[in-house]
Amino acid sequence: MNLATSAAPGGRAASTPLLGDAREPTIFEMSVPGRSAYQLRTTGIPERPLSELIPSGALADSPVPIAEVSERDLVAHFTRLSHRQFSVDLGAYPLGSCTMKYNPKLCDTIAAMPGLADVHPGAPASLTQGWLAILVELEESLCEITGMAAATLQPSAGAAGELTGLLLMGAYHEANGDRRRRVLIPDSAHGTNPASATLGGYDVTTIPTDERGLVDLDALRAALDTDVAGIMLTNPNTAGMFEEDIAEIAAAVHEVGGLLYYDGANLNAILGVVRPGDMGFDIIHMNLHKTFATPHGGGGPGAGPVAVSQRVADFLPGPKAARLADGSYGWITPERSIGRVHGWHGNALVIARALTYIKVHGGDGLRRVSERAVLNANWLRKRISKNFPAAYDRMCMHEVVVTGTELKRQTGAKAIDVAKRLLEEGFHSPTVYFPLIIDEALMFEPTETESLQTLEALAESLDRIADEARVAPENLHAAPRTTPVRRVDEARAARTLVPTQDARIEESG
Amino acid sequence: MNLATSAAPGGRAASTPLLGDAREPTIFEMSVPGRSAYQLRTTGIPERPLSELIPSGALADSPVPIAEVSERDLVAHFTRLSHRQFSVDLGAYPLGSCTMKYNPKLCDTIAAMPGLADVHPGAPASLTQGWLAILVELEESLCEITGMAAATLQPSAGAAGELTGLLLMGAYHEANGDRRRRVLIPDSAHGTNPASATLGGYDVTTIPTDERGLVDLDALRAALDTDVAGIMLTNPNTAGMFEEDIAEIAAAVHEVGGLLYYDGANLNAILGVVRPGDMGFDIIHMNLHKTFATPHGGGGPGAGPVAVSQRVADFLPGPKAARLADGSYGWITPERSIGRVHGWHGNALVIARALTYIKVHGGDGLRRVSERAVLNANWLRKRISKNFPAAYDRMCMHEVVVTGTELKRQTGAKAIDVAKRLLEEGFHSPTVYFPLIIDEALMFEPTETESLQTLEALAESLDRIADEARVAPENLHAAPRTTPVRRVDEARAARTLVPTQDARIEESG
Amino acid sequence: MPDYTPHTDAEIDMMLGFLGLDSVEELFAAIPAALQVSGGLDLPQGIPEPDVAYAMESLAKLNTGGASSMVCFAGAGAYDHEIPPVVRALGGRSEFVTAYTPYQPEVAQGVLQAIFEYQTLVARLAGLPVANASLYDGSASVVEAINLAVSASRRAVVHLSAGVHPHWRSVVKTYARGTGHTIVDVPLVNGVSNFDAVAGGEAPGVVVVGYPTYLGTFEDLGDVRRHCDETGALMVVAADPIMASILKTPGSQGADVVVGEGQSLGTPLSYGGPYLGLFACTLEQVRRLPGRLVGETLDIEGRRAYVTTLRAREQDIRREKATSNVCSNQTLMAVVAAIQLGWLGTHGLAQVATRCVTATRYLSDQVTAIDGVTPLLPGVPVARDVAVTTPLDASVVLDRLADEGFLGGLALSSLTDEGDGSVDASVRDRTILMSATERRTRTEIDALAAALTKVVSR
Amino acid sequence: MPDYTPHTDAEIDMMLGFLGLDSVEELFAAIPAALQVSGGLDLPQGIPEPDVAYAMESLAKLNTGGASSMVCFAGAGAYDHEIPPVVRALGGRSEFVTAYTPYQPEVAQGVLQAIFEYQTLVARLAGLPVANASLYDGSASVVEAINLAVSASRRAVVHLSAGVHPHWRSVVKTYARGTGHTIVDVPLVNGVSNFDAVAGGEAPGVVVVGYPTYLGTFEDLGDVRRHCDETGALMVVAADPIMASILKTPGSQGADVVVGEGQSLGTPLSYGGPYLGLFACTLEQVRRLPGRLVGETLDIEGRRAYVTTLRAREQDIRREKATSNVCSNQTLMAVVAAIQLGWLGTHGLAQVATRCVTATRYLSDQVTAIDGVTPLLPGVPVARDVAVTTPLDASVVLDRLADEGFLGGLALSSLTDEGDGSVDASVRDRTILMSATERRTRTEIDALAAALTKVVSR
Ligand SMILES: Cc1ncc(COP(=O)(O)O)c(C=O)c1O
Ligand SMILES: Cc1ncc(COP(=O)(O)O)c(C=O)c1O
Repeated sequence: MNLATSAAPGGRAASTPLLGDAREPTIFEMSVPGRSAYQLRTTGIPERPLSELIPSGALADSPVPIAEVSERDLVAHFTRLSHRQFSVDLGAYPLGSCTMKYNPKLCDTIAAMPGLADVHPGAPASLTQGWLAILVELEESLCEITGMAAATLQPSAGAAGELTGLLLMGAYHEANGDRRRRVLIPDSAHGTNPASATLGGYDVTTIPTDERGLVDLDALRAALDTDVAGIMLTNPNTAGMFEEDIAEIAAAVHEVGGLLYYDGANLNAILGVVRPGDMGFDIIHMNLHKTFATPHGGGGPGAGPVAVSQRVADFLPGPKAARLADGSYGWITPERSIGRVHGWHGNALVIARALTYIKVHGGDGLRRVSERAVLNANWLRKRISKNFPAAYDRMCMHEVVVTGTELKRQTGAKAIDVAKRLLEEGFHSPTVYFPLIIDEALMFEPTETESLQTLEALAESLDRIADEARVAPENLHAAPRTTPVRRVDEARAARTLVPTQDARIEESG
Repeated sequence: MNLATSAAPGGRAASTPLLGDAREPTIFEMSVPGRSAYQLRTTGIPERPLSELIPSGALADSPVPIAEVSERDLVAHFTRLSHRQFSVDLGAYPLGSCTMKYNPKLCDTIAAMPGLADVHPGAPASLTQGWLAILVELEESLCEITGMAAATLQPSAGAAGELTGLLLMGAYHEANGDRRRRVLIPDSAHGTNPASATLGGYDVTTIPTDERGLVDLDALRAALDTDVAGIMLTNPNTAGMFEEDIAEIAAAVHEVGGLLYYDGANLNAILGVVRPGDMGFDIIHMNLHKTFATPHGGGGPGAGPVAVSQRVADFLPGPKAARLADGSYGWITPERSIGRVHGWHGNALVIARALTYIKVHGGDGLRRVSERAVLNANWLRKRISKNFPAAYDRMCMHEVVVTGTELKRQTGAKAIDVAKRLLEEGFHSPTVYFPLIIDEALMFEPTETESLQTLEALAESLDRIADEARVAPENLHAAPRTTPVRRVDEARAARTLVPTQDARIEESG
Repeated sequence: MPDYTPHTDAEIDMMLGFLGLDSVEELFAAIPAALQVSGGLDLPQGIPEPDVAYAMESLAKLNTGGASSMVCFAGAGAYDHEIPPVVRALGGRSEFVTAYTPYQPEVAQGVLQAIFEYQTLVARLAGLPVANASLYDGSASVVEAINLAVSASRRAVVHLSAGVHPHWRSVVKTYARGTGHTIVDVPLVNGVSNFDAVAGGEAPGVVVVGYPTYLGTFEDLGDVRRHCDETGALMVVAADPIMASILKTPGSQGADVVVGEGQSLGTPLSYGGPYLGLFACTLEQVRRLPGRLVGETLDIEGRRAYVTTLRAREQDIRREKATSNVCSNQTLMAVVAAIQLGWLGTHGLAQVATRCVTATRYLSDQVTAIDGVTPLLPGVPVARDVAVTTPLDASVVLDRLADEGFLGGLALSSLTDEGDGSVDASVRDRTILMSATERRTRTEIDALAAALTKVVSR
Repeated sequence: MPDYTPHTDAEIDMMLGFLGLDSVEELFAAIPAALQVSGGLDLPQGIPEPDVAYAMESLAKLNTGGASSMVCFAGAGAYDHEIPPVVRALGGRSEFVTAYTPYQPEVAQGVLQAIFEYQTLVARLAGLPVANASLYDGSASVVEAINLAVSASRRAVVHLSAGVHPHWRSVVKTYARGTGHTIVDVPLVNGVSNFDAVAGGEAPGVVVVGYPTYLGTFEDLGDVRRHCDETGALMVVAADPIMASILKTPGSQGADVVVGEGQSLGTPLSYGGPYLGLFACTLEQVRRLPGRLVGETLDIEGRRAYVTTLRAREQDIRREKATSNVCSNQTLMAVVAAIQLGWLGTHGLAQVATRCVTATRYLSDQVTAIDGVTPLLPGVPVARDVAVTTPLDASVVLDRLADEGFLGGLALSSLTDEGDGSVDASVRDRTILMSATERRTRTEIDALAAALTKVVSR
């Protein structure tokens, strides 16, 4: 046979975990010159040589190579890849700080409606009244939920919201003739907070966490002065604890003329229970993808609207959708807007999903979401406390950080070993080693959509793992053993960087 | 804990093959009283007690128990079940006689269009002109493809088409004042043929296959008399061989006044190459789900339109969609119609899929389909002939039946062992032990959508299996070892029948 | 012109070379040249997918009567129920959609277990211990039930109630041309089968009734059972699966076989197909069961597993002696039904049933309050469907309602043949069969009534 | 009122009991009572899914300018490309959709490998060795590219060509409020960046150009590279990924960083988002790369495996010293892009690019043949987009075209600020940016031209 047998056959399904093997060729390995899948509309437009239309120096000699596969092989390849991927739809995903709740399929249907998905972002307001109404209604809903006066829907994710918020903070101070250079951030904060602060032009002052798992009030007070532009807080914080002193904190920060920024990633804990605006916050970003049920897409997209109190509203990015005097909808730009933070109007389809979710729940339903998220987290906290005590052993909010310190001391099994072993039990791992201030941290966020039975099964798995750590710790180190691949060599990945197929080919060639 | 830990937790994904375990609870085991997923429209219709509306004797005391699960658990359950299922979209499925080709996703989109899927079958013709046009256009296309005069689209699958065809045969003879009681069927025929003949009121006379793998012409001639209503043939037959003597067969059957029935399950071999009508057939059913790319749905639905020559047309089931004199579409019933064979108009969405497929291909494209289906089958036939010789070793059509007789003699490995071991290689098994006339039959139908690379990989797997049979036959007997379950105890299933969850509960209770 | 085949020219040459052939045509050498198509099929040229999509969309737009454009009050065995996005998403998973009959159970546990759950649900709704893996549609299930019952009773006379869907009765008669069964029509009186009308004939081996009847009325199943006991016939009930959730099960009232149309369980209206034939029976009859049956068992390592069982009934094994000729069935619809029922749950299904009853009754009350519009069967309780008689020809009324945006129901004259034993000949042409599902709102019904008032007063 | 939580009342009681609590309210005891919401949120009552679907559909119907109802000639960085059913089906698979960042690579090989393939494709289109796993959109990619280049060059002056999309330039300026970078606008002359106009200022650390520019014109990348070499700046090219397939890669012409908007690669118009920020760079800069990067490696058994790598650049590890603050990105769009590109393949992508060029040229020829309609840049070759000037105010023209069923393009006045260096102020208000993708037919373009003729002659 003259046939290149190394070419990866698209029709061979051995890489499906269903069939027990574990290697899926790349689409480039499946490629055969001359094969194709695409079919384009018949247009009747006269063909002309490109050389007549494009400056000759610009034109390439041959098109950039992609891959040449049949539709059949394309389907097989990506369907098989999907079988190599854990997801919320397969089972519990208690990844702390990420709110991996079940996302209603209704939202997918809404986001796919041609009347929403097929609309060009540059179409004039007169032709997109539906979209503008959605933007306005979501803005209003988010303001009510957070207790704020106005919002921008432009930021694409939480981190983008943070940066937007920090720019708003800067614009606010600047408008007061004030140049402040410092932002306070607790040591438990998510990494995006300090990273955003840097990009916002600020120096970061880290505030320690006290033994309660809360902001150390004395340290905070000591750090405050008129160079402080503001503080970034998550409340409940990333340890899952509510900052009980929030009123004092707010007063102290406001006293030096600083603003309070609320990292809304943990909003799932407090819907309808307490509002950041009422706590004294001036600026908040929300992670629509977390709280308002956009599926996480393997890493994104999200959306990170920023809501603000009245005194910051004038600086919001623009243009903004607004209800006009005549009852129709149009675009306005706030008076002292910092400008655009998105190429168009934000992640519109995520916004439509969030509004859908909010409409189904209403105010009561949203409160129920938080109640049950918090109930689940506390039940789990107490249930697993024997082997995995909570870092701060009292009532938590929607997530709980437990520590594997004692287990590690006793058995050598680390948090990562527990996490990997848990995969074999049918659960996604919790977040590990975050927040950084907690030793051997395992951060569980069950969310409100998991049942008591699932939590109990998770707890039993954790018990089993702890028992196993005591009698056969090697099992934990060896885990996972049943997944399509086993522990991967991360050091090798960084040492011998292979970021593309072509890097690999060069290497082995 | 007072918690029923036996309740199956919906959020535990251990049954996903991705995670290496293999048991998925039933939805009944996941059920918790009081849980729910449904949400219904707000209607505003006044509630009234059922006892006022329904005769009291008819009303049950409590509703029939279904299952009570959350939407999240529902999704997890069925998503996990889907991971326990091989399918064309995962890999090659060379199941002979079934034409498991790749089905374009376009057809799914068309079948889901509200303008097709949401139409009530009883809506008057004036409101369903689009559907009627589709029915007429498909009928015309099928007639052109088969060389027939008219067709009914009512039958739901191949077997239903067969029975319809046999009833047409009966009506035809009856109209000639002729009562004939016998139908001839080759011994290689699919089981539906004799089963349909029985239901059609006929006695079956089996015609043997000769050493060429074709109808034994002498035996056929000997069986023919004026009590023969007709013959049912598949051409190419189920051994994948073209009945070369078809002209002689047609002449002989027609001579005694019989009709020729064409089992069109194998139409994928001859599109645009040869037409049943031109071969002398009077009646043909087609399996739209096989040839015209409806996905097989785990066992159905299909559609089995029946096309007939002019002399049988008057007997077709009705009502039939037709182009009326004024250019609009309406319903007509053939003069001497045998009546309805479907509750409405047939499997309409399957019909729309088939028309979509035909429109994309056109006449040329359909011929290309058959050319490549036949090319693939022959390449595979020759490539694997060393270990798995074809039952009839010459050019085949779209499928090839090979025999494991020699391998079994040498190694003890049976066709079923080869089939099970092949699953581990990432391929669905071929059809085994069919047609019944071939010892240790393995029937491969690669279809036109599999690539040469896939065929080569399949062949290599078969080589490997044959080699393994010689050195380690126990591997074959033990196969499959990597699937969610291993060989199942079929005898037990029949002996201790557990057809429902409730049968199981009673048994173990 | 791209299609779905992967073959490059080079590969075709290579493959032909391997076979020792010079051209693709030679592959077909076994086919007598004289028979071969010359000049190609006379079909339009193939066109790319987006063009086909556009063409099919254009046709779809001509279906102005679709439930997404008109408010649907048509029923008669095909109902406009809620099918939520979650059911569509799960039912559309390609593993379910692109598999075939689970011949290799080791890699088909997904479909097998879903069918096992489906069988459980159908059996519960029927009140019988066994259900099969699906048949084509309600009409096919009735035919198969009759075949089973004739085989069990060894008597080929069938008492077929006029309360069974008229189309299904037609199908039964068509198939009886082959089996030779004698189909005796049992007329309805006040919506109930009148077995007295057929007394004195040959004793039936089978009695078939609708439950509710296609006119929405209620048979007394106790009476039907007595009729069966008197004659030694098997009792076949064609039941509506939605109504079944709140009614006493036919099985508990003596049915030997329960069949039905499962479209209401998650399948769109689909212009009539693919639908879903439900089929359940007693354990006594399980070896006569048509179609596939999934059973639970163990694998060689003792793990729970599912497999198709009692296969010796089927055509691929028993050939001319099989209990049925069915091969492909409607598995995907059965899987979807399991999903839809799981979504509804016990209370959701009962809720849907209750809403159908109250909405249809509200509909009936509103339209029969119109001058000249009367119930076909005054005073007879109906559910699911209701027949109302108007002063005008039904198809005229329906055409005018369509102009107002309503698919107002079906004309009885379009469903039934003349002389049909279910309806008085004098009003048949003026009677409309209507239904309101859980999706119909009060506003919609009130608007229909207003439109109908206008139509009949013109 | 059903929602998506599974809790039954009995379970809630059981759970509270386990926690020693009497009520759900006690869960929130840590929150000062005075701060708690009293009386509930002032939001409309929750309504069931089908009602919400109806409400959202009603809103969607108000978007009369959607590409499914109007023929779309709008471009400007967001294009109406073919997205076939197969890409939608694969990209919609719930395993991709409902996963998150692949923190546990052992159970995330699906997303990781898809991203690896995506990175390969972006790198090839850019002509550079490394691409990241996506950023938010084209504007975010430009911002990140500038941050990278400033960090690498240690010079905070940015020469930003007016050929870059006007919105992206706005975004760059907004973010520069935080970083303090000095953004120097480089005007276009005849569609090409005129660096002479900014000569004499502080030497830039970064030069950013569009390729093609947002007006569809071609920079001479050799000239840009020379400008960079003269000033020691890094060269950032904002490239269109469709055009990239037939043009010489920016990387081969000296670009250090190539960014772009990936919406054209399988993402619907989506009213502007979620889109897909493309980002590729040289190996020299890989440790400054923003966002995630997937690398190939082995597992402990030597199997090929994928994992996110060089994580020490990222915010969760490096915090205030990270190369970027990005965390959630647009992975799903990147996966879809890999699928869409796989569907198109080498020749399909080139075919799309070619058709966009010829269709836009045909469009340009047809409309500029109309009396009074002229190209903004006569004689300058354009591709992808074309700017045409009419005698009337652009928004009036577009409104009138909308009445005829066309989304005729975008008014330059809606895209750009006054005084924008890309367009002559005297014609800005009368200029429309138009584009025709591979989906536009001759019939559609001819009809648009006919409509435009009518509009301008009124
Ligand atoms: C506490 C917290 N803040 C901020 C973020 C950043 O949000 P995003 O990933 O949407 O940028 C996250 C996300 O993981 C988070 O958990
Ligand atoms: C040769 C042949 N005839 C008839 C049939 C019956 O077709 P269906 O399954 O659609 O009833 C089949 C199906 O497998 C077949 O292969």
